[in-house]
Amino acid sequence: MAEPEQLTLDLDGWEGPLDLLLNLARSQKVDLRRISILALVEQYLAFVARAAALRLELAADYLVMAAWLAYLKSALLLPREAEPDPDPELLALQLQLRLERLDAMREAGARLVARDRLGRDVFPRGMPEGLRADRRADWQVGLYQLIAAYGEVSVRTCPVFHVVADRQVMTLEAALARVSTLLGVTLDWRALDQFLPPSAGALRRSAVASSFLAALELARQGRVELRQAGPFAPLYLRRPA
Amino acid sequence: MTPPDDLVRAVEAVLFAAEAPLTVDAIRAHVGADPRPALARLQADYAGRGVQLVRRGDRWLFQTAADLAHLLRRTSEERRSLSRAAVETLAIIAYHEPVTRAEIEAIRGVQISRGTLDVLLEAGWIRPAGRREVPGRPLTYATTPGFLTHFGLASRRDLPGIDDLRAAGLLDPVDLSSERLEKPGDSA
Amino acid sequence: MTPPDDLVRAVEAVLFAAEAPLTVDAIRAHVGADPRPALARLQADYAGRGVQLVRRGDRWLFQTAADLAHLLRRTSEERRSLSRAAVETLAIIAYHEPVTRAEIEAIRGVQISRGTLDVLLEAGWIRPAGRREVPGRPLTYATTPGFLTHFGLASRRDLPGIDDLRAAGLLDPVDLSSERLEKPGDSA
Repeated sequence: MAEPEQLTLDLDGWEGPLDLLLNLARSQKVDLRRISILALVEQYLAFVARAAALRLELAADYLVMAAWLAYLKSALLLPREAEPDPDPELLALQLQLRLERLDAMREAGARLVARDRLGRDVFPRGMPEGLRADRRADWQVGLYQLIAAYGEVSVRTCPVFHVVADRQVMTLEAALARVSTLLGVTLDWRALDQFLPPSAGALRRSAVASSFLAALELARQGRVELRQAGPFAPLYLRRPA
Repeated sequence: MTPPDDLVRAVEAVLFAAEAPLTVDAIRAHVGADPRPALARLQADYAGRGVQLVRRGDRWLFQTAADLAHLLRRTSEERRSLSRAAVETLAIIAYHEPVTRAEIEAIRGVQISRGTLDVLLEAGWIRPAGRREVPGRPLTYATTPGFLTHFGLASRRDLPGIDDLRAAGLLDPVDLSSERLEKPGDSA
Repeated sequence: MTPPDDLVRAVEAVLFAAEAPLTVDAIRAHVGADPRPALARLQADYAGRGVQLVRRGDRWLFQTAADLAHLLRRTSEERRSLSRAAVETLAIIAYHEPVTRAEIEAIRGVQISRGTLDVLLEAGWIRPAGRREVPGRPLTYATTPGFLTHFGLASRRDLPGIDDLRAAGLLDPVDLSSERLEKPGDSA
């Protein structure tokens, strides 16, 4: 098992199929612009076949690239169709351009990191005194803004009086007194509206609400019995027997 | 001035890059030769420049010329506008001083953040003005002479009163939301 | 060599004292005058010395001469060397900027692993440089002034071989559709 492991390590050395292709291309020892794409494809497919023979787990992208290269190889070898789509020569050229471009960046990176780098080859001053910039704020605010702000605060926070002008209401106390009194008059069931004072409009609405609350309160105290046939049906009141 | 030789250049670079003043021995360890002639040469080269080679005890260092120290520090003025919260807080302090933070918040109807008072303190417009003798002994704030100067006031009495503000239309709730339907006095 | 005038001394002192490279504007803020003639004079004064005045992008700094590196290299603080992926990614960003992550991946033919951009960002060599107005609005990356300073470049035009690469068409915008190369099903 030692040998396959060796090759696994080797596989891990490649950063993906393009990296592997570039290294194979470089092994042709010619200018990348003059490499033989066909030879390159052969090498790649042979590499993948060898890895497969050793039953190595190849990453999916290696296999996808292998499939694509096999397609490219057959397209390059077969007699030209009238209108090949896509043009295999163009595909080969694109692959070559990608390899050149990656190679150029690899080269550029190597030249970059080999430069005289600050902190490694050249050094800045070791103990700079340092520069200090004290920022002083020059606040842009004037007297008008100040007093206008105070005006706004005053307006916002001065107490607001809300006066209810002339609104007739029947208080709960009045309703309690009236309902209790009227309950004493008869033993029969009587509808709630018969307990209301003669009135109309806003006062009547208030009287209904207060008398209803009074009826509930008296029922709680056991001083009245309530009956209602169904929701929203008239409410009947009776003195307990 | 003749161009510096290799030893002078080496001593110059070593002292420039050093993170602490170096003894002659320490320099020699870097440059591999007696640095003393080079030190003398460098001291002469830098005489009268903005940077000097100086000796402190038995250690050598480059430092900026003492007469240029003032250049290394500068103050720059930045135009900045005060936040609305800060302007309101300043106004409340000016009208009600001495006033506690809780009182400012009660008047504004909004809490004030720590930074708001800091900005006003840093601007030099307000100052702590003693503690109020109530439970918790809260700090009170008041305005400073710098406040009067900045706003062109001879004294706090020059601040327009509430009636002046109303007369000037500054109490008209023009931009307030419709939730405030009535003003006291209007409906009565 | 004539003795330096006051402005030259001032610029010299400010740059010596600075903890980071300074722009012309930053120097002017300290010395109160256009420092450019003084910078030219200082560059000449220091030519051939152990310390040099250099321009990196639009910033200036003094640093030790490159040929003295062997005297100064600090073995104690061994810099963590960059991974091959990080070096290539940095080169791609420097030569193609602004460039998206997808474009970097298209050039390298592999996905960028998690830490690669982080390392470059942390080193202060690259920065996010806005979004590209294409579907997905991907973020682009570009190099920083710190990149120029660290790698000793006066400007991006000084990137090794950049003119030749451009002339060869190797820096043309990356056609992301060429990604399809690896997906035969798509192109068939």
